[in-house]
Amino acid sequence: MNALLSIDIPYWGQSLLRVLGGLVAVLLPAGTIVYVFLFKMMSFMQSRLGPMEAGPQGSLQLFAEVGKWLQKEDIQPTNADKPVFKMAPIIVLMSTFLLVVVVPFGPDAWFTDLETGIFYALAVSSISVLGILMAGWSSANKYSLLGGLRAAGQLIAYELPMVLAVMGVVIQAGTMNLQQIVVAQNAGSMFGIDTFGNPYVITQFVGFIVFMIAIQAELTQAPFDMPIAESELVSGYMTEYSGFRFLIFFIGEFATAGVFAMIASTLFLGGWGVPFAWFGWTSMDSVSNWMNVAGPLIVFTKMMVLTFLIMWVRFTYPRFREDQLQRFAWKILIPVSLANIMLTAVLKVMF
Amino acid sequence: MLIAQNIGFAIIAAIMIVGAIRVVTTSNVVHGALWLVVVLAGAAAQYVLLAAEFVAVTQVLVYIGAVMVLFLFGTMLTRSRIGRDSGLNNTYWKMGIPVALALFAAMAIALIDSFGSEKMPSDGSIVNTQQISDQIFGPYLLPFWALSFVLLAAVIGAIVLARKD
Amino acid sequence: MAQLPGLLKGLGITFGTMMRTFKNGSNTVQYPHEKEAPPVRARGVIALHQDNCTSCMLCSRSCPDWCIYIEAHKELAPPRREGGKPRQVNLLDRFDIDYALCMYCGICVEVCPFDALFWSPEYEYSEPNITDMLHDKTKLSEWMETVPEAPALEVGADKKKK
Amino acid sequence: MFVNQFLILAAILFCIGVYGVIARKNGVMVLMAIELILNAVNLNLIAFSMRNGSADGQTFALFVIAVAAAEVGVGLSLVLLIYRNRRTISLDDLSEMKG
Repeated sequence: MNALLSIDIPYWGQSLLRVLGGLVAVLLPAGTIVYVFLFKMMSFMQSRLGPMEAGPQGSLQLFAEVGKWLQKEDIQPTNADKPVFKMAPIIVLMSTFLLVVVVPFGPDAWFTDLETGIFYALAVSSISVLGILMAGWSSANKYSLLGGLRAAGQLIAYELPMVLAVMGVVIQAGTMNLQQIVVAQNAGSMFGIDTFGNPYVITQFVGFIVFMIAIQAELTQAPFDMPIAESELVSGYMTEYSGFRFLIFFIGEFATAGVFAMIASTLFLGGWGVPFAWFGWTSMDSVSNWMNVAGPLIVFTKMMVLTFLIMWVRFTYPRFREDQLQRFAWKILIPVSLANIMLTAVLKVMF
Repeated sequence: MLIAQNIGFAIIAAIMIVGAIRVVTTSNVVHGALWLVVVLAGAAAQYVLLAAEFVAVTQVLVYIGAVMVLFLFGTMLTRSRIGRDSGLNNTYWKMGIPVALALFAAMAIALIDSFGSEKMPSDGSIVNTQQISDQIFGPYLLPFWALSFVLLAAVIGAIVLARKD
Repeated sequence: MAQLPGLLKGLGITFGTMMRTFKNGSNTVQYPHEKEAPPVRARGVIALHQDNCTSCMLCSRSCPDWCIYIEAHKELAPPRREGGKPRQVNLLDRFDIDYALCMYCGICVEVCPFDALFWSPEYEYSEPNITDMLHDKTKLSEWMETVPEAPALEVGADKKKK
Repeated sequence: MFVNQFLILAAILFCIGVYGVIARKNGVMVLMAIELILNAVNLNLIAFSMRNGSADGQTFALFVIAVAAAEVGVGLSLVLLIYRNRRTISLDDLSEMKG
């Protein structure tokens, strides 16, 4: 195990640092996304200013909201299946925390360096479906159940194109380890020019588009927010939740948006790295140590750009009808991503 | 390190056994499915202990992410009552206990007889993902193709069966 | 694919609105700090001109929400002419409007035959306690000060009949 | 770590699964018990893969997982079909031969 920043830290210290880092890596992006995009950008796109009272420009509004939620009554429906009802939001949030574990933030600044990194990420992201189904079923409410079932159908349908879109990147990089995918992009070159490295957003553009659409659907953001459609299902599986249990769902939603954006930036935009040619690095070992500090900032910036895209789409389009939503996944996205994989594989073998 | 692994094994094994017993005794179908999730997650953890990372991740992706969601989906669509559900067991359900115990006794005797106190190779070569892919696309290519056809047939069959008309 | 130009146009509209809000500010105002003047005939609150009220109960009965409460008693007033019979007049004891119930339909103002009820554009009378939303006749009379002058009659309109 | 500890655990899970198949009437519950049995087998495969230091066991475990997914898909669609026709998923009620 490499010593972080070439300081000698004992094993338990590193573990503790990683746990704290994981908390920061989940909650900080979630808070920033909620304030910058949900509060401010959405308001500006609707020609209003959004929250302005709490703190300068309303920047402390999120804390006010959290305080409000924490002091609300914790209501549980009489007929609800109490243990399942209580577990559901925790499972959704747990999936987010498990997801952030594989995102690399720098040459040594990672939580775990799994050999099957991206595969693991796809696997744990599917755990949240369970939480949503549990929430929908245990609420003893028809709307919630319908919302949960819709969410499950949607998440299964869109997980497939997501996996397939990632497959193109994995074929091109020749590895499932996220750290090595980052290195492959930044150390690579396009047509002999290595100034920009080889971010896969260019070579895998189709995959990038499919992946972004799929994560939009995985996050149940508009236009794919059929499961929580407030005009027909009140708010789907979240209807019966209040107080801090709703807060956990809320944090889970936006933290997952941030983590998915981080994974997308790692897969397609070069992650924590800058093109290695800028500083004359050739491989992972020659990367200098300050990237451990600069890396998280670079990932954060790329994440904000991608989240801006997600939220921009969210605030622009009206929602799909349920049948359109399923047809879009099965008849357009999956064939497109399959064709992308085939093309990538053929090109990979040829060159 | 080995002690830590053994403690981890014991905890996960206990959780798995409790979960498995709850799966076959609970009186609510959805609770049964959720306990099965616990067992499957425990199995994935055991695979990690056995240095089979890829299989563990596949277990989570396929079993928890797809199969169990399908199970829950199916049960919630058909009978999703909250609370106890009578009539899940056969009238002769007590027959199952001696059968299971006898089977376990036979298997335990056989296992202890043949493996005794043999230890896992602690420095054994760890199988990595590339080896598995070499296996699948090398000697096991034909079974892999057959498996793809089985999956295709299952997909078509499931659609044909579940169609309304 | 055919929908792509429309989709991009939609994205352009939201982005354009965002940039416009950045540059020119929003279309909304930050209410407690800056206030918009309501239009002259805005339906803010209903004011009562007590002297005109004969407690005929028309407003109370026509109110869809039953939020107007009127109590009155009869008194004898001196006759108008010398030697005439003493007149009977209704004196208001209570005239309450419960603004927690009122839905601002304005039927009471329309139906009043004696010009006792008026719309005032005043709107800042929210209360922390819901029972304080019941305005009694003194409070309703205070609103009279905020009622704007009736606009001049249109050219060629009939003179108001006596 | 002993080899046997994994094998015994797998045996326990297998027997619980067998009990479930025998004792349960509900179709979905029987399918779940079959999943338990399949997982016990998988655990064995992985344990032997570790013991022998070969990738064969893991490969077969992957095959088993894929087959199990197919089995659940077909099995659940059967259960749904039965439910639609009979309004029950109790396996004992399916003994009638007429359609």
